[in-house]
Amino acid sequence: MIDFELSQRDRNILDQVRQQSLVCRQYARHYDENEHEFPPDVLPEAADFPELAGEMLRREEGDSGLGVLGLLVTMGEHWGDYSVRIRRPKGTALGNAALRASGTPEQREKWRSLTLAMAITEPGCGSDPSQVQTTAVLDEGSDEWVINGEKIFVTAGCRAEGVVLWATLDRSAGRAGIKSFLVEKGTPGFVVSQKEKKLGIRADDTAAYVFNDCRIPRGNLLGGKEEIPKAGSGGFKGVMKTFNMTRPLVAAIGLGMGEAALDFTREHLEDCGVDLGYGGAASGQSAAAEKFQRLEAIYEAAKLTILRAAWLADAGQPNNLESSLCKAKTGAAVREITQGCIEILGPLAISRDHLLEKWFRDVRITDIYEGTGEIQRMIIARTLFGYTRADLS
Amino acid sequence: MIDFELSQRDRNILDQVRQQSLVCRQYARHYDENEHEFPPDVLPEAADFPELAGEMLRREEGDSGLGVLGLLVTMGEHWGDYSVRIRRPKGTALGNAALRASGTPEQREKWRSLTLAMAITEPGCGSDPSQVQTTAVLDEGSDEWVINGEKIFVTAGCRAEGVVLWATLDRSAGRAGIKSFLVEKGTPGFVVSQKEKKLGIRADDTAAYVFNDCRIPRGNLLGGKEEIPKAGSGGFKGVMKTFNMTRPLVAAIGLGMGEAALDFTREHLEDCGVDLGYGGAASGQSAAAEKFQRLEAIYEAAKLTILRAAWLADAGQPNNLESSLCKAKTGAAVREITQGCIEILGPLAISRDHLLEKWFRDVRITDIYEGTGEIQRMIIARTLFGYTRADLS
Amino acid sequence: MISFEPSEEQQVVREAMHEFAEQVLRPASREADEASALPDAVLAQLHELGLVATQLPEAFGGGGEQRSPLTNAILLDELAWGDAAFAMAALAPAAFAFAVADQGTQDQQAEWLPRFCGEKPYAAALALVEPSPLFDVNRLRTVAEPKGDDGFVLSGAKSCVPLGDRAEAFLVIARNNGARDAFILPRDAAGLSISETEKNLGLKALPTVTLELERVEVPAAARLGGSDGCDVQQLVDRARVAKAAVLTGLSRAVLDYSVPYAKDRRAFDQAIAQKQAIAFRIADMRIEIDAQRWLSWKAAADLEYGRPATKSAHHAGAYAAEKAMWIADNGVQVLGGHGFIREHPVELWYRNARTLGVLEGMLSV
Amino acid sequence: MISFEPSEEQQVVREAMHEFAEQVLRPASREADEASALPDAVLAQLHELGLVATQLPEAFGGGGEQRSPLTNAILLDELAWGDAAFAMAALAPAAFAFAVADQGTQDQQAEWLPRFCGEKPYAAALALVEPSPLFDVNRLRTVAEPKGDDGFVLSGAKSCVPLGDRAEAFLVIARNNGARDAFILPRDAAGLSISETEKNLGLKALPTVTLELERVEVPAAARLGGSDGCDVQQLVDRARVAKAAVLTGLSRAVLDYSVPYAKDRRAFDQAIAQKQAIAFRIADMRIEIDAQRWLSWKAAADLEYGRPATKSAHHAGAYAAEKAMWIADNGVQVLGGHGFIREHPVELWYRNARTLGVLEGMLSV
Repeated sequence: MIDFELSQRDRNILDQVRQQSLVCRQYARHYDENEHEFPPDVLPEAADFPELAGEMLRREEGDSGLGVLGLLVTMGEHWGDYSVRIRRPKGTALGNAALRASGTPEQREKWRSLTLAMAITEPGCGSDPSQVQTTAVLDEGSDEWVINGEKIFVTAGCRAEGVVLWATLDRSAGRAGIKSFLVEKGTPGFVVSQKEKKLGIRADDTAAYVFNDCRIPRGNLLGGKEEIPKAGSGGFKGVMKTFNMTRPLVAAIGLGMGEAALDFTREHLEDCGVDLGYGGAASGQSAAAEKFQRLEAIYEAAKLTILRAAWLADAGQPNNLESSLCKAKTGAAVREITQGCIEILGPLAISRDHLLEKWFRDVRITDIYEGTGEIQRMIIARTLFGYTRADLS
Repeated sequence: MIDFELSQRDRNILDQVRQQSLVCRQYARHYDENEHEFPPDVLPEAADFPELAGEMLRREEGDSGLGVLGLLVTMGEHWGDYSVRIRRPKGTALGNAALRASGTPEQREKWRSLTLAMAITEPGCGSDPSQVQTTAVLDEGSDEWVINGEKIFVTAGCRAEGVVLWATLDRSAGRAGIKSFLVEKGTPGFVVSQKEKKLGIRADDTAAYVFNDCRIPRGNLLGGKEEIPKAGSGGFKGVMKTFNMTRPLVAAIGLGMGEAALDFTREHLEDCGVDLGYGGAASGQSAAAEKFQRLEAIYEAAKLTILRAAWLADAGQPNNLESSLCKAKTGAAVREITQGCIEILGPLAISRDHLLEKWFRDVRITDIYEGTGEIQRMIIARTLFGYTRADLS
Repeated sequence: MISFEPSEEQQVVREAMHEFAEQVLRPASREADEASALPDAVLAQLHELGLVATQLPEAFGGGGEQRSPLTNAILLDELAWGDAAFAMAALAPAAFAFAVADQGTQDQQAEWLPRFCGEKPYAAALALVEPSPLFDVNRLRTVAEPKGDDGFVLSGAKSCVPLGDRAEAFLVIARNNGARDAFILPRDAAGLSISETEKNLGLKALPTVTLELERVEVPAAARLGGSDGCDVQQLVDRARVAKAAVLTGLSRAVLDYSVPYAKDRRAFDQAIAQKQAIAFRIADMRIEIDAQRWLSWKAAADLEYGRPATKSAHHAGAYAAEKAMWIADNGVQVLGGHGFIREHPVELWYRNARTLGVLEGMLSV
Repeated sequence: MISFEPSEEQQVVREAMHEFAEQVLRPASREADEASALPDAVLAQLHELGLVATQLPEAFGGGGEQRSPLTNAILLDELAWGDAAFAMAALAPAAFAFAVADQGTQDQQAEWLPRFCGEKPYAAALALVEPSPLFDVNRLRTVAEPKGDDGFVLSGAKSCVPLGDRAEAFLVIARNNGARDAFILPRDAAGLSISETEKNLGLKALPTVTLELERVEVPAAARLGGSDGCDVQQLVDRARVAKAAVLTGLSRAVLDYSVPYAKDRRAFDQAIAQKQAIAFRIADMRIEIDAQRWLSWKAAADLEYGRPATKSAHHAGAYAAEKAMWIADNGVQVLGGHGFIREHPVELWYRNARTLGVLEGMLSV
């Protein structure tokens, strides 16, 4: 049955997330202005808030699916702040998602307590992950992989205790030669070479890595399959599959901040006595009200596309297209929403006394990481046309 | 000296054009609703209006250049109607422009009194004129060209007395093999196969031609150069050069109708008591006023880019980039302006009792003919990047 | 719970309507537009679907099915994929019938609802739009003045009234002492003059008229809901959701036509679908069609489950109007010159999108 | 006559300013933004250009050159290409000085103008913006009440006052009996409190402050233009044209950075400049930069030749604000991840474009 209303239980969970987020928000400015500091893994206020994981996992009749709820919780958390959390559980970084998706049971068991970053991008390749230049060469004598190369834009790269990185076994094999490897911090030859200074999401560290004859055990090849599949046999698709999980997540992260921007703006409009009635014609409104309502509709639209992707996953249906769709939609939506909220409120909105300008900066990453908006549109178009990579790139 | 104000003489000319246009406008709906009829070459009211050509050609100190004035006159004429004119002089169709640009002196003299259409597009090639399939084969015996092929989207193709068409001497030579030929109506083997039914500009006939072993004198090759230049030697560029003249013209045609839409909308807004003061902040306005002002600014911006291209031509400076720029800008601008005017005015605007809905339909061709917006952007981007056709297509 | 799962019945309806749209509506679309006329045969077949009657109470001859705004949104989406004017012709009477069913007095229901359940199509329409620039449903110029205790006098004008050429009754929305009310007006009411069929930019197969109300006297019983009056905003909300669904179907028609066209059409040695400028635009069409549909479903669900729907209906309607216009406009651009000629349907969708986008209150879900 | 031909002098100015922007402003831009501080050395060099003084009358120590809004638009475009915050620091005092030169009484000119013609930079600023949401120059909250015959009492607050950390005087715009007026206020006026430097999203190198005016008493002679008052809209118009010029230069900086980046950067075996999605976006940047510039020239010409300029200045300012935002946003997208890090200047331009876009009345031409 089509419905878009949450059960009371789910609403309670999200209310509690909001309560936590209001606390986190008090720290938001500090870690934005002091980007060399990491937010603590546990805030002093944590004792006041129960753990929600159990409630979330216990799904009852009438509750939404875990995927749907998870994305709503993610939105609610980021409505507070991008990086600050009441508690930051171990093992919830992007590399952990890859470990869960592609690791062998032994690997999952062994590393699940580590926070794992994900290192894909290199200085020479941005949106084209198949151009990976980092190499992994097997030293049969020592049964070790020897890694050489550079990685950039590693999210949580400083804070993480290990990294899942993409390296090629054989450059001539193209995409098929690319494998994922797990490297723990402290391994000789693995250096965090830089922490990036960024436009937004400053409390979330973004690192650059250098691997210089870095040796890791043979068992650290994620999934364990050392052979190079024939070109076009879909081996690379497995590597890419992680993205179907992370794209709606990343969209939800951005949209949570977009929602915060709308809420802030609505409050000020109401204070100014701007009528936000929805009954009349658009042209009959004040320009501020009409613009705001338009942004609100964009927000609702993006949210529904995210929920759709999550609902498909919960229902066990393929959501490759919808994952790209919600990511592309949201990446554009949050740019428009935050730019528009500032435009509506005027000079007040550019002050760092308020968080709106921070949300404007923070959300800008949404259309860039985990595949730019352009990459998502490429995936959508290929699906619509039944095209391969060779047909459209 | 930078200036954007017209001399009194030029203003007078444009005022008279407007007066004529108000008369033409009375016929606009009739020829829209009766697309099988052609507007007369001379309207009954013509006697009331002097010829303006002499005034236009006589440029005095302080007057704008002829190119600039010509485009403003074109805007003013189309502010009245796309097709109806007080007097329609012979020899003012697109093929005549090509004749003037590329014909030998003898050819220009011989055909200048004919109204010449221009036939480029074929059923299989749209925005890529180099894919011309129509052939011209020289019959050395009779000293005649034998033409075979089909042409579509020939503007004024029914009304014209002849046509300048593109045909290839040698398909294997690619763009270099393409030449322009002049074919008069009535030549055996030349058939007007169809008059298109269109969204807009319905009084302007758009024809399809079929050439079936159509024989024309050897001297009808425009410019007279029968040899095929080496690939890349710029022979095709000569053929393309006509567009640098016609693109700003076509932009001005569209924008004249866009201006009509804005004037109509402004009048109704003022009747409704909407304050169009420009002093305050955008958000402080009514939504209708703010939207209208935005469309007005888009109009002004497009107009200035057109004038810029014309001014460069008047000044004898290259305007290839600016011709594409003003065409791209205006093609998008008139879509936005007419769509937006209807949105602002609401249900009233969709009635065929008013001309706004006609302008909405008529202007839609602007971003399509004489090179789509996409083609213009390709030209602009190639210029910015210093790219050839091989680098970006 | 959040769920995008249509019921089995909704899936059946969707498939049936799609087939009908493809086999009946699409083939008749161009000719009806060129003739500016609604073919009787099409109208009869639309009536046979029983879209209105099945959702009216059994007591009045209807099918007695629970009315479902969600199902109606789904079916309008499909019908409009075939042709938006036909879809609107099918559901325009619903704006009258559903309003009476939802908000009419017992007497009003007994008098009017059976007429919609007959074998022949019964035409009736909501008359909301007015022929003034900047029309705003919140600032109506049509006025109802009480006339003693036993009636009202209606004055004003209404335009874009669908099926007005044949409608036997109109539900006229008017200002009544600061609030808004709806009044049932038979076609032959004294003082009511009905124009020739309006000539519009698009939706040309849907006959619309202008009503001039010159001190039209109606009895108190003509006021929808009787002495309590009715909730006009609810009619507007339902109409907006219906409009959003129609625009979604129209948008989808453009996409479905653009995809094979772009794959077939070649330029610069490739299919134009292989050019990012075209491919990404078509991807954006797909994105915005989903967005439109989920917004209309959200608002329909709010109506279906009796939640406040004014805001969600506003969003759905406004968003669909903007995006359908964008999609149709870009459909024309994808086809280039072929988008401008009437051999292809895209120019028709372009006109329909702009037309429907500025209309209000012609349908219901 | 329509002409886009800059005078020889304007061409010389343009080239000189471009060189200055390239050699002095651009290299100092990032550090000043990170430090949120205007480097004294840069300010001194900007002052040496004499942009304000040369355009003030000789009688008051100025260069006596005819003021040219067109030339000022051209030079602001170039300076802002180097760095918008520096460009604004250079021309912010002009908003005070030019206003006094144009609309001040003889006494006001004699008192204030010589200060702008000295060897050291003299800081003064227009105080127009107010710290309320939906700030509108037509609905000021700062009020001037007449106090007997000999003065006014000013109450209210002003924010985003440029160079306010060091300005020795402010030209405060206030409502005065329904109309608007400007009042000259020395920094040490009783009742005037000046905040710490504001922390803003962008233009961080430009120090701005908030002024709190708590019943600040000023003599009648402080009213710009004396008993006639002044035309505040003209100050706003001049500021809008200046803002449009700055946004044009900022937009051009983004384009000039994006072009070589897109040619160098490779993905899927090609330079990203060879992808239509990137190439066409960059073409659109070029289109909209021309559009911005001609609109600002048009408005500047209206001011220069004494024609009504409120409409053209509104268009120039509003259009540039929208398009510069779009261009900077797309500059970030062209660079992808590199657009998000502070190693490249594009994120700075993104912040500056959004910041400047919502500001009013900080500059003059």
